[in-house]
Amino acid sequence: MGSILYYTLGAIISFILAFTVGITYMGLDRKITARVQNRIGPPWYQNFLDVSKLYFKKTNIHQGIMQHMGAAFMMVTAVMALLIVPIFNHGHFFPNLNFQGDLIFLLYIMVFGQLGMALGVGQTGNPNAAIGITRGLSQMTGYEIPWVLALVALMIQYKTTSIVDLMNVQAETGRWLMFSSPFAFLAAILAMLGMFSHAPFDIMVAPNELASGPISEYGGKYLSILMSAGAVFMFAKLTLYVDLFMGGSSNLLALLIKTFSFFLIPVLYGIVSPRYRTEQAIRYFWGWPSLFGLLAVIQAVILK
Amino acid sequence: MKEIKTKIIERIKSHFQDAVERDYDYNRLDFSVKKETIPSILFYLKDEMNFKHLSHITCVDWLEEKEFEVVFILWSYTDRLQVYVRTRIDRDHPVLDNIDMIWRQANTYERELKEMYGINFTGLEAPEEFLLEDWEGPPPMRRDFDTREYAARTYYTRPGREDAQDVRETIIKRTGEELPDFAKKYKR
Amino acid sequence: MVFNDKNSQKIVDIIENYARKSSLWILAYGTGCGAIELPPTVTSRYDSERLGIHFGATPRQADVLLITGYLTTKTLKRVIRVYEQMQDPKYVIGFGSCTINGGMYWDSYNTINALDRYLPVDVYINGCMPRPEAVLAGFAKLQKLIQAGKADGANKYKENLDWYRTNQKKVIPNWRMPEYNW
Amino acid sequence: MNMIYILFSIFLAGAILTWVADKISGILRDLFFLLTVLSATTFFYLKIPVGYTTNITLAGLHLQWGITAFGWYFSLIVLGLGTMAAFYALSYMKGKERLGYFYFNFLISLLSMMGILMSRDLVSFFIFWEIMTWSSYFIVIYKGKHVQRSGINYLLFSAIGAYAMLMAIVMVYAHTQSLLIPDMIQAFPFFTLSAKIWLPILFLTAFSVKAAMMPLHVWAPDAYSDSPMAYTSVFSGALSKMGIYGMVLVFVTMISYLPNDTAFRETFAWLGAITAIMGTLWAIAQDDARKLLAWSSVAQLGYIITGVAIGTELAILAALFMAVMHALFKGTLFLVVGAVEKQTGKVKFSEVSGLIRKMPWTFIAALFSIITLAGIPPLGGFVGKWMLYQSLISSNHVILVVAIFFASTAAFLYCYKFLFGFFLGQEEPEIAHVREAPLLMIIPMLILSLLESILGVYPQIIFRPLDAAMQTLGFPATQVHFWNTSVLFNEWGNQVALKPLFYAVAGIFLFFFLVLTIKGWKTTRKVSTKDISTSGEIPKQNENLTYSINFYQPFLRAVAPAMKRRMMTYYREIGSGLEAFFDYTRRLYSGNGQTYAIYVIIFVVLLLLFKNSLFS
Repeated sequence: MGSILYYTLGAIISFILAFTVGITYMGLDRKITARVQNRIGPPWYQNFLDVSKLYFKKTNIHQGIMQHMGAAFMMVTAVMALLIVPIFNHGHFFPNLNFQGDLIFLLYIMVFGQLGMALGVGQTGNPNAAIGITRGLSQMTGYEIPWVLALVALMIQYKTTSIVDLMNVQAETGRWLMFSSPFAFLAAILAMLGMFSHAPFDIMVAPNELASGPISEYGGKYLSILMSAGAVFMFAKLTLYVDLFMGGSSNLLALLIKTFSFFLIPVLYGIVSPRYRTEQAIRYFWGWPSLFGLLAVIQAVILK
Repeated sequence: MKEIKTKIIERIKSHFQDAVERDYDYNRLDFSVKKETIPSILFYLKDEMNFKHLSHITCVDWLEEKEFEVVFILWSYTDRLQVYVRTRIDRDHPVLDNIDMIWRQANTYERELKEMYGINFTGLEAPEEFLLEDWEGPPPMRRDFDTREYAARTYYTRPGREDAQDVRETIIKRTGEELPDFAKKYKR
Repeated sequence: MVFNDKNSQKIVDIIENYARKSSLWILAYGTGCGAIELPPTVTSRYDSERLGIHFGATPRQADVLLITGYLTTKTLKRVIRVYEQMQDPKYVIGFGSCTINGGMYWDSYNTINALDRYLPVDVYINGCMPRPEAVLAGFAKLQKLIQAGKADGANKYKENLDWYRTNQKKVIPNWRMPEYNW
Repeated sequence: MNMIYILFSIFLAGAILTWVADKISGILRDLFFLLTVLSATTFFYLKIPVGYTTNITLAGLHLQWGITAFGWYFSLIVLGLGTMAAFYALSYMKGKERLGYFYFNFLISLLSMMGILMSRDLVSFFIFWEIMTWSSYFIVIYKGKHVQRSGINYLLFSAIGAYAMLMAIVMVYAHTQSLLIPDMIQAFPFFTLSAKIWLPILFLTAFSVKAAMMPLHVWAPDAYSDSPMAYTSVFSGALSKMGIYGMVLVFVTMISYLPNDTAFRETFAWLGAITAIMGTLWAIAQDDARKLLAWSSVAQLGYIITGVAIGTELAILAALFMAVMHALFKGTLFLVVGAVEKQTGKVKFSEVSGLIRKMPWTFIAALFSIITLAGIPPLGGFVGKWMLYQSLISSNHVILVVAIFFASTAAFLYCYKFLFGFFLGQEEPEIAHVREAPLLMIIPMLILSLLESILGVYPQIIFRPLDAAMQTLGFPATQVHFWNTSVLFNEWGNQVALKPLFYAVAGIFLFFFLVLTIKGWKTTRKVSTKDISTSGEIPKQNENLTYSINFYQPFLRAVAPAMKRRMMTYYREIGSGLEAFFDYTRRLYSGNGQTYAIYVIIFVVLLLLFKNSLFS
């Protein structure tokens, strides 16, 4: 009983942390974009205001039970990913469920919410939303290839599928995996661009073309929960990248610096990029990123 | 261009005796025909004379003569020449042959003319109302339709615009022109 | 949230209104000619995003309905539907003289002359067309109203629905709109 | 009295009685059908224990029937799915013609599958195999002339498999002078090298036809989609597993003794992976729900074949676990399509949408099965997927992992298409009259989908018989803790504890669901699917806005080069080539006595030449 309480408390604290950091990063994203475009831009806390405004909406509508649950599905994925990815080294903060931190489980639970969300979106009956979903799922088949290649390379080289073990490897050798497995790092970084569906790969939410795609019928509390889930999920993914390639982090400051530097990659790449069509995006991911992934696998097999 | 025009006029004249031509611009020709001739002359222009493109169908309301003048504007890509085909129809019973089997896009223009002027095209397929939704008044582009009176009757007018002037009166005041008789009837 | 205490309700109101006023999402529904003034308003020159004002894509997400110019009866029908699809609290800004008294289309057979007969307008912005400075001034006024809790056009609409409906049905004779269930 | 005789007699007598009863009364026929399935199932599980064998001598041949733990494991699929499909069939087939014919073949095909699992000798194995082929063929062509073509395709490929198996059996008999399977397995290491290579190839050809592996799969999509859905669920769920059953036996007992078994395994693993990828791609392109599921079956069997071919303990475990899961979810999905077909008369995604409010229970069954198919935790499909990936990774099949991963990521596309196409989207006036399927159809679907979710949290239920089966195959009974907990282990000691993860998922979901529901409960309202943001335009009642045509066009454009050629085209070319060849040969028979005289002379001359050159 005590352990359950402990984990629940840990889950709540890490959720609050992830929510705060994730929403702040989203605001910083807008700020950075504005500065690059020679604007002043919104304050860094703008997304807190957006989320709370949406949550304070007085009326809400939904088109059916699946849409009502869609946002909750998305939140499940975000929080589960957060609980499985170790936030700090050695689990001296709340270890949550990360004693099992299995990469394959993580890959699959990441899809859980997206499929649930897609079902919710499907029930709205809005054709734009369905088109957005088909684009998103198609794009997912694109970036999963380099991402899985990178992960498989790491798993084979270090003979483990656990995130914690990979972090321990980096602690023992004293070298971050981004230096000892550079190709896997490159492939994962390029896959990350698609995973965050930031600018060149944002055709699924194209606001002017698709009326914001999947979320076009979501408003009020539903959109608020979705935005929070997006923020938490983003933070979980950034932490995963830090854990895999930068050896995790031992204190909050290091965590923030490392995650933010990872966060800058899709943001800065996105600012200067136009938008890919879906099939172009898929072919992009099956080109150079997958080649880097293959190199990573070859390196892993040789060094094994 | 001169030769082309002459040739076209000759051929049209030989086929359609009622055509009256008018040549007043560099690359423009103008034929006035009876309304019964319209489909055949358009067919002829399209198939034999290479006027493949129907640019527009428009209408002029000759209120004083109680007639509508329907104008078909055609363009030839090979000769780079524009041809106007005009016909006059009775204003009280405006009926004309439907030509959307010659050009598919004529359907759109005809629907517009039907709604805006009340011209009936025989056999025109119009699935639903086109530009005017839920319109119950007379065709609004006819010159005897008083739009100001209609607007005042239908829409709430916010007070404070009573001094609004008719733009024609302003022009007359400035230039010293005479207002035509027919216009005086519809003066505001 | 239930607060019996009046003061705490006041505090909650202040927080909620602050969030609402600092994050105004415009519905990108361009009517008339005024929509062309919005690109300069949101891009680098005037940068409305620093005030939290940016475009929302669909009525479900948006807070502000901008009527950017004259409304024909045909467009009015769509605008009413879009307005009713938006979620409370929602605001309407009438934009340009056409929405105030018909502007240069005052005697046209198919444009309405006074927007506030058909939709509850919170703020009017004068001009033909208003420049982006004027647009931002209008938004600032709206923000003040929201913070003071006075921008309750949606409530007005709900309470006087019959009056609005009568006016709407007068200019849209063939009323085939789905019923608005609150 | 021999128990196995009784079991077969129950099936046979039941089938004949059902057929006869069809001439008398519909109720009697249904009763006999159901009684047969139920009594046979009950009899099998109560009276025939694992290890039961009986010897028969027939015309000088020594035959043996019996059940091993391995066969018993597969009998779970056959009888479990068979019973559910039988209940379903009563309601699904109501009002159709020639029901006696259908039920007769249904029962005979169940009998033949049980026969295959209980044959311990090659002759009865072959005979039951042929009975299975024929009975399923008769059901494929049940609908009449317009499905004749898919029936012929199916029979043709099955014939190729059967010839291959027959040749293999003859080879075995020539080597060992015995037809018993255990004898063959024992003697196999001492065969000549060519026999060692040819025997597995011939057997695998036979089995991969039934398991619809890539070059031999072309019959499957048509045959699966043309037979009545009540049988297709058995066809795709259980009958195709007979191929897997045989494959496992071949790979475990024969391939391991080959000197270069790695090449063999790699080839088959890659064939399986390619099957998975291409099946998935073709499934994505389908508009017909039955075709989509049929291609998806081909793809899913591809994973299983890969697992079997890799052949490590974890891989075989994964493959066998996935075989059960596939039977569960694909059986359910075909039943779902049948329910939709029965209630709306339509099977195409572009023709029907928005059924979720009309058929909620069917939707729930479909949802659970789709989640299982996609391998998303916390349902059962994930367990199989996890073990398969772990076995591939820990045995260093790097590129294979990525290929399989691509196939299962792309599988999300058709998973979503299935749910969206039928159940989500706009509610159209055409489906206003649609009601939920009859209770007799819903209950089997719900039971099957409930099993899927239970196995996701408590996979040890199925691991126990699986462990016994693995021991029969000669694997050591290790990892006892594996069977008693719901924790998955890989060979490096990494683990996934399913139970806490399941509770975490359920807890988080419930929490946020409650948060969403409680907030503004009174002001949250439900609107119709016509009330969507369409730039202010009001959709008319008969205006269908659901997006269902060219659903994954961008994706299909991206993978177009891979889908340019179809296997069927090659077969057609071979077919027309053969036809031309035979047409040419036919001309030899000119009907003219002189020509035949020349043939005789040429033949004699040739003989003489050969005799002189060869034997002089």
